[in-house]
Amino acid sequence: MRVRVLITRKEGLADPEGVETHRALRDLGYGGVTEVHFGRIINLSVDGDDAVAAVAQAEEMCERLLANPVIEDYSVEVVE
Amino acid sequence: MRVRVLITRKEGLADPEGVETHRALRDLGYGGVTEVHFGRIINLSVDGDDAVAAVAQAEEMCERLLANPVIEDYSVEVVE
Amino acid sequence: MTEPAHRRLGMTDDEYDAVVAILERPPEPAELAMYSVMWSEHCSYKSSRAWLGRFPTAAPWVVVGPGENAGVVDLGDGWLAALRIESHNHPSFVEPYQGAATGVGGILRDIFTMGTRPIAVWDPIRFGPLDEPKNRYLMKGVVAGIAGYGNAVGVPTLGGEIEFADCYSHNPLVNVMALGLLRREQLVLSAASGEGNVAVLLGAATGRDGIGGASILASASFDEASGAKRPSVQIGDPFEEKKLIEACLELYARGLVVGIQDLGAAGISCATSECAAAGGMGMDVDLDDVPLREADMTPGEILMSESQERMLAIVAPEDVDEVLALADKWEIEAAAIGTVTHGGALRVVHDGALVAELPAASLSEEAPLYRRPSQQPGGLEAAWAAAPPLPEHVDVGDALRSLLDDPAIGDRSWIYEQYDHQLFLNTVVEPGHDGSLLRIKGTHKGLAVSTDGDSWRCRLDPRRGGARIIWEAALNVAVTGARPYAVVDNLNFGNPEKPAVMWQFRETVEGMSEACEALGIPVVGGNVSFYNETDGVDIHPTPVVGLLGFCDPMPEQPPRLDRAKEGMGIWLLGPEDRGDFAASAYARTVLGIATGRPADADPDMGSAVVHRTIELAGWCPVLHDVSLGGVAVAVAEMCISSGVGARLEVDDWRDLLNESPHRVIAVLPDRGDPNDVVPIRRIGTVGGDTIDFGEYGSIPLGEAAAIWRDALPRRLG
Amino acid sequence: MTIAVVVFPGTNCEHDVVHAMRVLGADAELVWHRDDDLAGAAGVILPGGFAHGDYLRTGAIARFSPIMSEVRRLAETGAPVLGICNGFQVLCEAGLLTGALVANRDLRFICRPVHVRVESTDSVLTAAAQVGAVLRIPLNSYEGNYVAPPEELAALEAAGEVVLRYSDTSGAIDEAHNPNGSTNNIAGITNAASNVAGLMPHPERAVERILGSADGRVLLESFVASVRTPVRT
Ligand SMILES: Nc1ncnc2c1ncn2[C@@H]1O[C@H](COP(=O)(O)OP(=O)(O)O)[C@@H](O)[C@H]1O
Ligand SMILES: [Mg+2]
Repeated sequence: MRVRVLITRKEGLADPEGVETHRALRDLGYGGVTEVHFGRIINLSVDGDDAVAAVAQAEEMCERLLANPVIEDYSVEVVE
Repeated sequence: MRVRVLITRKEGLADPEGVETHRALRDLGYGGVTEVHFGRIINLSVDGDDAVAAVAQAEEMCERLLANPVIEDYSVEVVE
Repeated sequence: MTEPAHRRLGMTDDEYDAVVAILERPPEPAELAMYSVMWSEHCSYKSSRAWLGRFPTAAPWVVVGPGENAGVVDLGDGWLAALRIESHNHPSFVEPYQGAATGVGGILRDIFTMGTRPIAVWDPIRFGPLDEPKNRYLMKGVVAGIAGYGNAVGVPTLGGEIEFADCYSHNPLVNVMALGLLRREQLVLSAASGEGNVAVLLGAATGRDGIGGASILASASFDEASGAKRPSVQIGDPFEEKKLIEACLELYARGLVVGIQDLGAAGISCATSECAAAGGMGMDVDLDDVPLREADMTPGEILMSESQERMLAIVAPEDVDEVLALADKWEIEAAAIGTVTHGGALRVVHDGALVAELPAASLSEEAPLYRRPSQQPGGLEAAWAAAPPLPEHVDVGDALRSLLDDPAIGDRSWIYEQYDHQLFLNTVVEPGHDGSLLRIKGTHKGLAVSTDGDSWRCRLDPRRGGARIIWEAALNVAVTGARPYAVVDNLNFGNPEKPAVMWQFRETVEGMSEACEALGIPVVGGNVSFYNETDGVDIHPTPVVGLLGFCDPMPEQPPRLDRAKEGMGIWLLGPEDRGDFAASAYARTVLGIATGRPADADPDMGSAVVHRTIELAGWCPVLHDVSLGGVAVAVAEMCISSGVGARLEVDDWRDLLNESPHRVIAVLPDRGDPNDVVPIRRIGTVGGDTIDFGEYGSIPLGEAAAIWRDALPRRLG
Repeated sequence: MTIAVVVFPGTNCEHDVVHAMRVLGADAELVWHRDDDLAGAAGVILPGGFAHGDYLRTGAIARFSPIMSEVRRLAETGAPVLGICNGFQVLCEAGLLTGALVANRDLRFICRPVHVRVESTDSVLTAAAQVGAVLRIPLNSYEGNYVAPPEELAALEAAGEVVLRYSDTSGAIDEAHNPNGSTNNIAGITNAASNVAGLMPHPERAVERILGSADGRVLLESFVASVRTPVRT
């Protein structure tokens, strides 16, 4: 089954990439954009079809490797 | 309103982050992981509350700037 | 009842009383915040100041000594060099990538504050043993952070230094040194002169980054408690810093800057008060004009924020518009936040209300000064007495198999190939040699730099160890043909409230000072990092030096490790000592013993060897100073780089593995060194495809190379 | 002025390129990315660095700078345009060259001399070189891993528009001497009209022996020569 991990920077921490991309969008005329925040997505395909187990395992992977808990938050979603 | 843009590498094109992370996950004992693909999340806050318009605009931003159509696919989701 | 505010901010009751005495009233919250950070160990050097005065700081070529953002020395013909070193130890433990990245950003600002573009960075770093996953994670993160920031900001990293020891497992050391090159007329200082001049804040918006970082992270021990106190992690933005550098350089070029100060520890508090105090002036600051990244920040937070990539420029009122326009061109934010005033008072307004009013100078000049008790640690004599027991006979080939695999000896290219070390087209001798050598375009001048530390020797004898790192650094630049010219030091120590740590500190300063005096070189700057202690365990006393060497003219073909050729003679320049095994790589790595007493430096011999080495650099294809692993490792490194073996003939294996100071391997194409002021003797010949020690064994060149090259990759992947 | 060296915010090799041009006796001048006028330049170099911090995607934001429409216009006249490292990435993003550059195979920044073999002399970058010549030139990038969709890659190869490949010292091309995972060891390419070229290694870092290698000269000399004798199309 397929699980997706969404990783974003913690609230309040600087997001230089978001800031510069926001500037670029404004230059392109998208004045209606008020905030831009960057994150990473990691799509995982895992054996088995126990969604609960898959999510639990993905969360463990985030704690151990995929996310940096000091500066990032993560969430896990089952895709199908 | 908030819109989430997901950008991933096109199938079949090199995804070094995915490959490297897959290897690391296997080293950590997650043998059940069969595929790992990396992508970027760009969370946008935009004025107005017309979801359809917001998505259309975000898709246009992807075509013009946020994604590189040569090597990337993108999708847009309304968050709330 | 709850703890009083000043204690929560790491301030003692006595210090609080001192503040009350200065203000003649209890401080307002914002004022207390400012004193607590500015009087912290990190910003005020309250435990070290009394002893740093011991350093020799004078020389005819010193233009700016300790006290400014960077030291500056004269290179002749109107050229100056600016140098500085800083530590970012605790932040790098909290978040290795960002901690190291922001460390680079900070040291670069210290250089371009002086009026010029930084042209190179060095990174002396220390970690726990790499068999620990956490230590591997820390090292990979730190190296990636230095690369990620340094490469993107557009300043090459020309080398560094690395050590491993258990004491660094919970307290890695990340020191960064930077070098700038400028014309005399470019020099800018921080003083804010001229009543009515305007303080313009340039660069990134101010957020809650590292609130209290300086006082709390770097001025208190790192135990569980501080986990709770963690300031929010500072995120480095090399792109913002790059724009800031270009903007400042153009401001200087147009003569728009009266004085300038970078924002580092203690942010706006530090920059505004230091600028004002340096000029004997005061300043009115309006926090409502500070561009904020997060709304609803308190005055104290805005004053203490350590948001990166910010500078405070003092400009004449009539120039403000031009300054703002220039900032706009470089796409950085700029805001006039203050005015220089008479009378020395720093007044801070927020929401129209006065939130702080204090004597600007009191934040720095009236900071507490402690002469903390110091006492030699117990058990040191016992350690000195326990010299490593040496075998009768040693197979040096086998010893090399372990030594070349020591991550502190093996090939460092895993690290420096992640750093741009060529930008600006100055790099004549790149990392991987002893000292790095830079040319100064359009002249015949060259600058060499080596960063060195030796915590294992300093742990056994901080005075001798402190002296020897200066001597080693001196030889490292001498082999490029450069003469030792100036030093910056980074003193990384444990908890200064412990007499044993204070003793280590004072002994170190003494030893380093003696060596600098013998070499006739000034200390032009540095940094002290105390409280490198975790759960009561202090790190080794870890002084680190960055030594600048200068040559004019630069050798046409400077010696390199890869220039040895079949048939050339291998000579050993320096004293005949063979007894120095205390804390040697052989004793630690092969025998597993780190006791004994390191040999003392010999100032006369040391100076003679340095000077002779500089002369030899004019015509020797290879010069390599003997350090970790002794002659055996020095020769092996040369053989591996040159792709050719060697045969050594010595009459005692100890000649190959001992680490006594002041020795250099010289490869001479002909009959050797015509000069005999310094002892020099032939120890072998270049050639073949093995490194052969005669009766003391041998190792095939290919095997040696493979072990040496894989030492870091096999551990770090 | 003959050669314009474009400076984006975050560009950092501009002064090195100008220095190299001087060493080769050509004159080059810096042009700010917000300018919309190449002031009569006969050729353009987009130097290395981190335009806009490499944020979002390397080269992505730079391609919208006002100067880029001028670069495009000049390229269409057949004038020589060269992208080095980050400049190559910008040209790909701008669609002036095929493909894209992604993170190195080992996810580590690589700064070291590599060997490249000249595959074609039909470009402003290689005109003065010999096919098969092996050059030692510093690489300095995190995103130097060349990728392109299969059809475009096939077309590129078929048209002989790959001008440089990573190789060993003898010119042998294999995975062992592919520093960053680039498809087909591609280090440099040109466009169909062969007036626009891009490469990841830094030839400007290899024009003076004292810095380790002068192998970059032949490439930059090719470019300078083509600027002096433009092939208008
Ligand atoms: N160990 C030292 N040896 C010599 N000078 C030192 C030492 N530690 C600090 N200094 C000098 O004290 C001044 C203030 O240091 P610091 O507060 O770290 O500067 P900054 O505020 O720029 O970070 C600097 O000029 C520095 O060179
Ligand atoms: Mg400073």
